[in-house]
Amino acid sequence: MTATEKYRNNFLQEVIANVEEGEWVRMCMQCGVCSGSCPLGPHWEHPPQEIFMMIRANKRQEVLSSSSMWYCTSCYNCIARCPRGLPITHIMHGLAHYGRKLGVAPKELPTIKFSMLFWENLVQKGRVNELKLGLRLYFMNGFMNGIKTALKMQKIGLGMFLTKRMTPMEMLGGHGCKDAKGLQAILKKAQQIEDAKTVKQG
Amino acid sequence: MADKKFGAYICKGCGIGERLNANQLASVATKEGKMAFAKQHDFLCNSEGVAMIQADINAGEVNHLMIAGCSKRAKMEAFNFDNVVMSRANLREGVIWVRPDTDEAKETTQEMANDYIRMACAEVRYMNLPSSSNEQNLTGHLLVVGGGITGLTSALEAAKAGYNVTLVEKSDKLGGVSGQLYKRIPNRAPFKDPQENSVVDLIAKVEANSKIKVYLSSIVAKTEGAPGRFKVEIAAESGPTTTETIGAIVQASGFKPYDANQLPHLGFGKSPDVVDQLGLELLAREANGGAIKRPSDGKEVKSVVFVQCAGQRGNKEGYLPYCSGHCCLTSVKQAMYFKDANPNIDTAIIYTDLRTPGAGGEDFYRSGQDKGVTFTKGKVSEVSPNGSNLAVKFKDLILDEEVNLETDLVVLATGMVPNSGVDIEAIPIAIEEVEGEPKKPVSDVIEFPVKGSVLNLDYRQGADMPQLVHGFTDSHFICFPYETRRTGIYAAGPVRRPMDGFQAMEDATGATLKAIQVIENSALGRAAHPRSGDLSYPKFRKEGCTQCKRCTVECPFGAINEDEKRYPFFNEARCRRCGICMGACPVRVISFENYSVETVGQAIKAVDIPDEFSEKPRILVLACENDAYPAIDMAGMNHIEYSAFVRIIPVRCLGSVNTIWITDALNSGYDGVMLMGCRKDGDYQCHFVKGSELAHIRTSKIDDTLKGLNLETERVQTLEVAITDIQRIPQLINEMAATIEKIGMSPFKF
Amino acid sequence: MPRQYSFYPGCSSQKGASSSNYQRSVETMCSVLDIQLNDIPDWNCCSASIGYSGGGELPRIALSARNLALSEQAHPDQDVVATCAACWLATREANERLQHDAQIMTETNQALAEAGLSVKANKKIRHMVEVLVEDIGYAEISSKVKKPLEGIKIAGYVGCQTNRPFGIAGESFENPVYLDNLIAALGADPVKNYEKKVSCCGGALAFSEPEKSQALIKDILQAAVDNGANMLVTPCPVCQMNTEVYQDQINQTYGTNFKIPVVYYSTLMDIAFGKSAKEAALDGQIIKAKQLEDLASK
Amino acid sequence: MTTEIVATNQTILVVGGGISGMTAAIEAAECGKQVILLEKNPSIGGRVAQLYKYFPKLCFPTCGMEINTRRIKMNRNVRVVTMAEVTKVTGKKGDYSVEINISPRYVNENCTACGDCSNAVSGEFANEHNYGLNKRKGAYLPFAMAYPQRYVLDPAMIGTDDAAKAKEACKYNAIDLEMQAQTLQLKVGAIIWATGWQPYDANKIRPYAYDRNPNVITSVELERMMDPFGPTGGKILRPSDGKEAKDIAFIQCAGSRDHNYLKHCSRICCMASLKQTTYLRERYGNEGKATVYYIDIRAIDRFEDFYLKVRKDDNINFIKSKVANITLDKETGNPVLNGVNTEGYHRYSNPHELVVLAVGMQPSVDFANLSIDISVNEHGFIEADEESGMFAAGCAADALDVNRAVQSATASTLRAIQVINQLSAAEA
Repeated sequence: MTATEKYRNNFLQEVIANVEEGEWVRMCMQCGVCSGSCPLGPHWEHPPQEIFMMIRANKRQEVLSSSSMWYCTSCYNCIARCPRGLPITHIMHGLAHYGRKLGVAPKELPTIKFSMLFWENLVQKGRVNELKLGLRLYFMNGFMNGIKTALKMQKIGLGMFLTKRMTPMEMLGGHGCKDAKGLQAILKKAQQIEDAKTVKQG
Repeated sequence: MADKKFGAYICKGCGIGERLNANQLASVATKEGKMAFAKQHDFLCNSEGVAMIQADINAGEVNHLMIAGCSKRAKMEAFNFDNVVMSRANLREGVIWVRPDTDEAKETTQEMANDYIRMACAEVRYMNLPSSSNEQNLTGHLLVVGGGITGLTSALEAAKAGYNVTLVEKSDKLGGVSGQLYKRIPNRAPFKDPQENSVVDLIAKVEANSKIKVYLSSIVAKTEGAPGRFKVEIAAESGPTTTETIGAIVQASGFKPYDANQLPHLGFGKSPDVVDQLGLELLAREANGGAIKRPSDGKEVKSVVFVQCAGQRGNKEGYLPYCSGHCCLTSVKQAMYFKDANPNIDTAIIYTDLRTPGAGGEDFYRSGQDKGVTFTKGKVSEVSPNGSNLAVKFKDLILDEEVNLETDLVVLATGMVPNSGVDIEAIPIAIEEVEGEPKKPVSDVIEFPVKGSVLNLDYRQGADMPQLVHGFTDSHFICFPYETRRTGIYAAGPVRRPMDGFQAMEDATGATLKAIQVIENSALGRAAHPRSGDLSYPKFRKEGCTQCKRCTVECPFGAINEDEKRYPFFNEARCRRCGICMGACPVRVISFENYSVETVGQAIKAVDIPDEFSEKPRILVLACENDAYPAIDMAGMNHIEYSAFVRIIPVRCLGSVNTIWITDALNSGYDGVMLMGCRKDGDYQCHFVKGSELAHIRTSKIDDTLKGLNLETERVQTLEVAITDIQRIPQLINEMAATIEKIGMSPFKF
Repeated sequence: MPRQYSFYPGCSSQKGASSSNYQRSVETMCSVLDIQLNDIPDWNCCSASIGYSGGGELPRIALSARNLALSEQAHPDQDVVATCAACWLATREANERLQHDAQIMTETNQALAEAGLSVKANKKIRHMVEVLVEDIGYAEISSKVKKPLEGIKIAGYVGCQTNRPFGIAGESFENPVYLDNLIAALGADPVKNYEKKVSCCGGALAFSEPEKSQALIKDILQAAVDNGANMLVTPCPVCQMNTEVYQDQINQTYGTNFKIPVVYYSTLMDIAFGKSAKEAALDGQIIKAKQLEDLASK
Repeated sequence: MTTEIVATNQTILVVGGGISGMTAAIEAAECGKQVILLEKNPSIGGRVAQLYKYFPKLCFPTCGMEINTRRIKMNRNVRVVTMAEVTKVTGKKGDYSVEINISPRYVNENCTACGDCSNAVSGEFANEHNYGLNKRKGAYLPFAMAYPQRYVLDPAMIGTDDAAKAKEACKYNAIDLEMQAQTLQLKVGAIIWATGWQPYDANKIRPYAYDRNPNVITSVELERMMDPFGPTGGKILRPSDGKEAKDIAFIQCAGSRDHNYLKHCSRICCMASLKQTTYLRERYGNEGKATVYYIDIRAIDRFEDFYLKVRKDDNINFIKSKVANITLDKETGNPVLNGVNTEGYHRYSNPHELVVLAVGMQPSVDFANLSIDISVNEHGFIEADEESGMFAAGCAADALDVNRAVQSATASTLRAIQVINQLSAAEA
């Protein structure tokens, strides 16, 4: 980034326009209570308050490609404690989504994959199919890893089967909404509206 | 006043009657104390007891009262009689509450009480009712020096209260620095946007007000006299001078902006696009709500960086060590100038601590963020021209990295430098007589106006008010912000302490109240704070005076001038009645009618001194009535015991202690003397500023006297105590008693 | 006349799904408390708090909006009740955005129109616990107790999403006490000031970041054991699953030997109400709640 | 017995007997004006009477208090009415009618403060002067410097044997158990509201566990602990085990600058904590250790000197961070502070022996809920109003330090006097 771009509001403006609850980013006063309250905080390369500062410093690439937001467990501690009332959880989800959408989010992050699987899974039938989701999750890092994970998870899987909290019937069809088509139409439309609002960059 | 009629009233309430032999006290009062009568009462402070005393006064039975009972700090309202003088013997907090209720203690406790009766009787015998100096006259007229927002406010507020005002402004127009602002920090909810600059209306109101007379392009060339009767010479640049009689003065001489040329590393002077906050106000006024253009090439500013604490909050050479308080809010306001005109302009404020205190401050900060101003915690090391732009080098303390950024314009948040006039402590006025020449009064020696002076006071101690720290003429007292060391002259606004315009207006209003107050009180001969209402003032015997100048030099309030014959000239209304001059006088010619070398000296002598072999030493304590004495009182209230051999006398200020009292005490057989005053260093707590310090200096010389008398130096101690030393003072007393026991009784007992 | 609510079961409560046991125990509980839950017809997934990678703001709101629309059609006068914390939270968040943001309301209805639906978002979205605490009350609950859970020490693990950002009315984020009160109302002994009461179990990240999440889960279990708890009780399917099913793996990783049952409040209540182990869905426990089974068989 | 109070539209009413109210009252009286000073507590002095030291001089509030009380005692223009509260104000600038309620003190002006009643009774009650950190007798003098120097009977004691014993013990017929609450109507020309502030209720700041961890205390409580006549005899003792605390954490903005609690900055807390860090050196010399967790250190104007002085002390550390939460180390009973130092992102989990919450300033009176026509901003502070004859002094106007509160009080005095003078000018 050139000296003339530093601390310019371009990226902040972009975040305000395109990211869920993005307009709140400017209100952060760098107290760090969010960073201190995050259960997976120690795994964050850049904690929320720092991400807000980076946005204001115009560090577009570093922010959107950061793995940090993907460690949000949605525990809402940050929201509960933020003295300025920033909806931090949502901003993190929003930044994650935006980075993924622009294709700059880190590719190999398990949570991104899982999150995508989850979404696709629900879009398909309108309801989540836990077994398929689970299995696809195990195999998302390739077949061998999948077997490993599956074996590792075998005991749990067994337990779930035995307590009827997971059933092989799910493999054949399983649950879903009757009007999955209608749901998909709704989601398609919603997506269109959102895309139309997105301010193109660069 | 008619001839003195002495009467004693002895209260037997609160256990005094049970613990002490009241009849004995009464006979001490009449026989030794020379009281015409001594009435005993079971409950003197109740309405019936007070009525009895008042009846005696009305009947002309008594006009000099000795009341024995509780401390003089207790029941003040009850024992508050007009046109009489009164002394009080402290038998409750001072005797029975600090002594054990045992048979062995009975004798010494009674002796203690008897002595306090003797002392109070002696004191009242030598007291007189303060008589008027006939110096007072009422001049309900204020002088306001300075026509900035502070002076304008002071003038208007005084006029609103019905007083006439003369306002002197050295420049050719009113408004001062505030007048140059485009807009102001808001002082009303919701504290969201910059506020219209109301100084214009203020000026209009002042000019329209018939009670206010304005002198432009003029200075105060000479100020002599005292509250209620200042004579002030106002000199116009154009030549003519006018003299006005003034009651009190508000010094609103304001500040000048710090000279940013001292900050070349921040680019000032190197590029016209580096401005200070006042410079930006100018650009904003030119833009008048439109696009702000940068000085160098008139290009519309698209990005601006504010550098906080520029040349401030540092011990670097040439830096101001303090924080100017308003600059954070001012930068938020100025960033809004840009954002309100065009939200796409990039505005960054680089700060180390964002100081926007209070309700309004925090709201305004939040509003700044809401408008998209970027706040960055960082330290700027360099600003330098880079082509047509400016390069700002700083460390971002949050992102923990060195940053180089380019911007169109840089605003340096520099500080305030007070216009306090001359530093009288730095340049003491030399008035030592030249060989052969006749002695001259100060005013003949000094050329008025004194270069750089604001007030040009014709005062023995210098032409302006003493400064406190960093050149500000602030009060040192947290609970008394307007206590300047020149009675009747009150500093207000940034000359007193760094502050923004609205604080300055508040400050001006407060200072104006104090000015009005001093006018009202000096007209009645009443003292100003802290001895508010005291009618006594120094009387001095010219015949005895050796013109040693100690009183004129040592008065903390510059109250005493020297007349044409070099004799001290006491200005009643400038005097704070502390008695420091009385303590200073080596020939003891200065006294107050109700507080004198005699009233205390005789009380000291009145104490009954047992002989050398009685094993009953006597220790004299002279205690500051403002801090030490209340502490001793509270020791009593908490029933903390101390030696029965101590005799305590409250004094107005330790500085009023004349060393003769100490030598007399030693000569008359006291075994020890303790002087208890307030803290005296830079954080002094002496209500008369220098009293405690001076007392320490004076008594430091007492050692020679002691050696001369062949006495151990331990026998005299000068101590710093605080009003909270409720446990420590009894300890100190008991330690002194132990010391006496160790070194033995004084040989000077007759 | 039973209390009626429009019910949003959520994916994991379906037959053969991970919290089907929760669903069963709730049904039993409701029969005792005379609560009638009317399923939202053809409800869909809410995308919980993990769908955000694929789904943006509006699509995610649209998901919940569809459920609300269907609820408004089928049970116009009934508040929506969810048993799953994530379902409740997602639906309530959507509801509030719709209520407070006119633009989102219009856009959402544009989307819903594709399936001939429209939403008003004019009803409360409530967690089953709110129904118990606010509509029923502890007093009535304890009045239904037939077998007090005497001598059982229970750590009330509230977790995150039933507690933040909305929480149960009158409770604090840092130390909510409604589970403790409920436990006490059933005659059991709640762990006072259970340190990990509102700590995060990793939520959905238990799948994608097992090691990191299990570290959190370990602390939650450890604190309960240290406080002498015989079991945990929770109002959230994700909390329940995470704290129960990974105990073996945690024991392997950390050399601990946790084997502490984690039950739903509804299961707990059913047993206290004198219902059978089956009705209370105790058979759904991977780690058997022995004390409760014994009590049930008495 | 009923209180007789003379007041006219030439009278200035000052509500609140803290440093601001005392200043406003005495400054007006020393200008020759008639003043009534109302105080809801049994004695004047307010919050400053509960402070150990002032910043930045580290001098003692009782020192200035002594001067001010003396000025009031000697000045017949001031009438002090304690245990009194304003319930209603009607009328306009220059002509207000005020309704005040006076609670019974059960001790009349015969009291000599001899203390016999206190010695006679045994029942004890929470000592409000020490924020409830210890107990006091049911018949008591609130504190040694208390003015009026007159004892009080705790209303909860009335009707008990103790009450009878107290009456029995008083030789001066000063105890009147029949005393009733009374309502008075006053006519005044101007009103100065000096109702001051109260510490924000730390129980509401749940993440800091004040309600659960005894070793988390408030800044105002620490002031009382430092008083040699306070609840701990001047020692800094941990409530949990009575051990001396030598490693103390100070948490800034505890309840301030936070939309969950008080949105405004309380201004004094930074300086108050800086002041309190010096208490450690005062008590423990080199063994004391303080850590200040802050967002911004707001040591404005000349206070900067004090900040720099404290900064120089190696035993005092500063961490830019709003502490996330406080957990408990069960072995030591130490509170553990968790959070992130945002200057470069450093996580911490720091145990300290004691935590002091620098609690915020909340206006004492909720004017919004009084039937008084006065404009108050969203933070509860009174807004200036040109048209009104009612003025705010001190912390009723904004969060202010003592020095600024006194300035504000002095300014409001002039405004009140203007009303009175304009009135008499018009009547003349």
